[in-house]
Amino acid sequence: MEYLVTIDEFHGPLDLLLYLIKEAKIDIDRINVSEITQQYLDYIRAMEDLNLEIASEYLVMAAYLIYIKSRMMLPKGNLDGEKIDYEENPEEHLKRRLKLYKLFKDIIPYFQEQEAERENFLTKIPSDLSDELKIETKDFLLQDVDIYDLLSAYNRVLKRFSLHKPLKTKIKPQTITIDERINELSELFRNRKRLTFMEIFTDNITKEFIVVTFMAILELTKHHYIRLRQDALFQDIFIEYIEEEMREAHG
Amino acid sequence: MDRTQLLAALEGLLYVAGDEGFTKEELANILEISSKEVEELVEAYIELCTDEVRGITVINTAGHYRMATKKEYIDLFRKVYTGNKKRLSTAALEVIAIVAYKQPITRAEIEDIRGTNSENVIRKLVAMSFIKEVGRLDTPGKPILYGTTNDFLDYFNLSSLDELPELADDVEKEVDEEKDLFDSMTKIKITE
Amino acid sequence: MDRTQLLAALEGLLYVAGDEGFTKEELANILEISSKEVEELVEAYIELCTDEVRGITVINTAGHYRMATKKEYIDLFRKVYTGNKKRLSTAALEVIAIVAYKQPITRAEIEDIRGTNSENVIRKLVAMSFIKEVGRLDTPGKPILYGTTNDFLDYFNLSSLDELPELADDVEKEVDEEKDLFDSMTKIKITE
Repeated sequence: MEYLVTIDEFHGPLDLLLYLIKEAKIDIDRINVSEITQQYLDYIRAMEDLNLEIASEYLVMAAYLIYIKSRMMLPKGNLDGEKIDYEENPEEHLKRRLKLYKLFKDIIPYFQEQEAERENFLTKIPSDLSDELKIETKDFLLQDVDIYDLLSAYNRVLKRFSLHKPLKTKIKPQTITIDERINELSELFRNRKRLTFMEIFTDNITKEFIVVTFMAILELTKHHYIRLRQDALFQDIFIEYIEEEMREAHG
Repeated sequence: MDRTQLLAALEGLLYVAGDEGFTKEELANILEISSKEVEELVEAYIELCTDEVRGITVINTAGHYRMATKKEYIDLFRKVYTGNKKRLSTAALEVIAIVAYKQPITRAEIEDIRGTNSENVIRKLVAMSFIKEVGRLDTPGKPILYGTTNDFLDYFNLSSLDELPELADDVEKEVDEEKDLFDSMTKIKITE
Repeated sequence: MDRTQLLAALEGLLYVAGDEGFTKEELANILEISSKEVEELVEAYIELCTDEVRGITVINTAGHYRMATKKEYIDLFRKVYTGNKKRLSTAALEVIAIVAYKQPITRAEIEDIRGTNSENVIRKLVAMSFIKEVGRLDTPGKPILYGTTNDFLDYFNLSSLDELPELADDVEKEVDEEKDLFDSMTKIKITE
């Protein structure tokens, strides 16, 4: 029999024992403590041979297993004297500890499923309505909160942060065509007949966006949809929308 | 407000509250209807959200109704919101499970069940606000008693602790019955 | 995606984005449709929201589409806040928590961490003297650096900032240092 494991794969001696029992494919109720003890000790010895640090709790368990084993080898009643009548036999005690521990180990997949399930539902940060509702500063007082509410608030924010962080990096600069830009500009002129050159460059300006906008302006000028005007050198350039009925005259 | 307005008001309220959500009682208070009616109203709203044209729904975690995106489009939303990929470690889940079922519980009791030192895991879970001090045991040293928090319920998509599945009950019953004995055994171990 | 799916996806996306919203270009990119189609889609969504049973709609401000509660239901929130003051403090608590743990910190950094505009909340917290200006950052615009005050310590019953509960990351860092001992372990082979 050969197995490849490391001590940090286990969360303590009970975990290691459960692993050995599972490997041996037997019920906790039916384990032969002598056999399990041997495997457990082999494991610990191999660790020692490799000069690995073993948490003392693993050694305590080893001693306990040896105690159970030796006790079983002696004629009943001799080791504990009269105590045996009312005190649980250590082998049974160990089995029960294993069963109790296994109860929680077995429920872990449920928690993992629930953890994954919750991640399917995204929620948003609460909206700030303090402006709309004109809430007074004095009403802004905190009530019944303690330092752990503060910690919880911090954790909530952290969780949200990791939710939002990639947003900016994930979005590639949008490529925009001249036609699309012409449409956008036409939309703009529907509401305002006169705009300055700077006003049509809104947020997220990229070099590409400027070039496309420039081409769109030239295109619109060419077709007499707009007129460009600059009163003096380095002054604002005005873009004026030409009303439909006026276009004929220019055309 | 009539039914239509109540549904609209509910949607408006849940939108603003976002991840904070509202309890049944809070909604009853705001909308001036009974808790029972709130329940029915939320049910009706969730029913409306089953329409394929809708991308949101309402979940109930930690006793709070929270508006949330629908599961069906999570892959698309993940393109923008990658979320918290970090899952809890097995050790952390072991401790969480023990606290969830055995609360209030001391560190010594947790370590007894796990058979291993659990100080760091407990510290981490307290720092993540999944468990917290809920009192002290009246024994020498006044050990801290731990219990789960609302953040725990929300993280595991639970509306309340009642939703936890039962542990394999035959073993637990046995364990409970013999708990006194178990306790006396561990005490002996400690004094050794 | 077909039209129905696009509408549902749009609703989910706009919900999660909340007050931040999305630009037409961002939505076009995520949904893999043209800006023109996004416009039409949003129009169609707004049309759906005109149904009286709906309490939310979409507004377009500063080039961003944002989901918002219909005006007629905003007033309900007055009741939320007068009925339960604790609720009002969520945003405040978040900002105080960030300042407490990350001070000195600028408004931009706070907003980056919270993922939302926090000017209002910061202003109110300064007025309440929970936080205050503790210096200026030596970068263009010389942004204000915020820190917590003695009133903050008093309020939370702390004698100093050292008493703040530790954060999960700090526990992890410390435990990782210990864990290095274990990580150096090689796989061992046990042969019988």
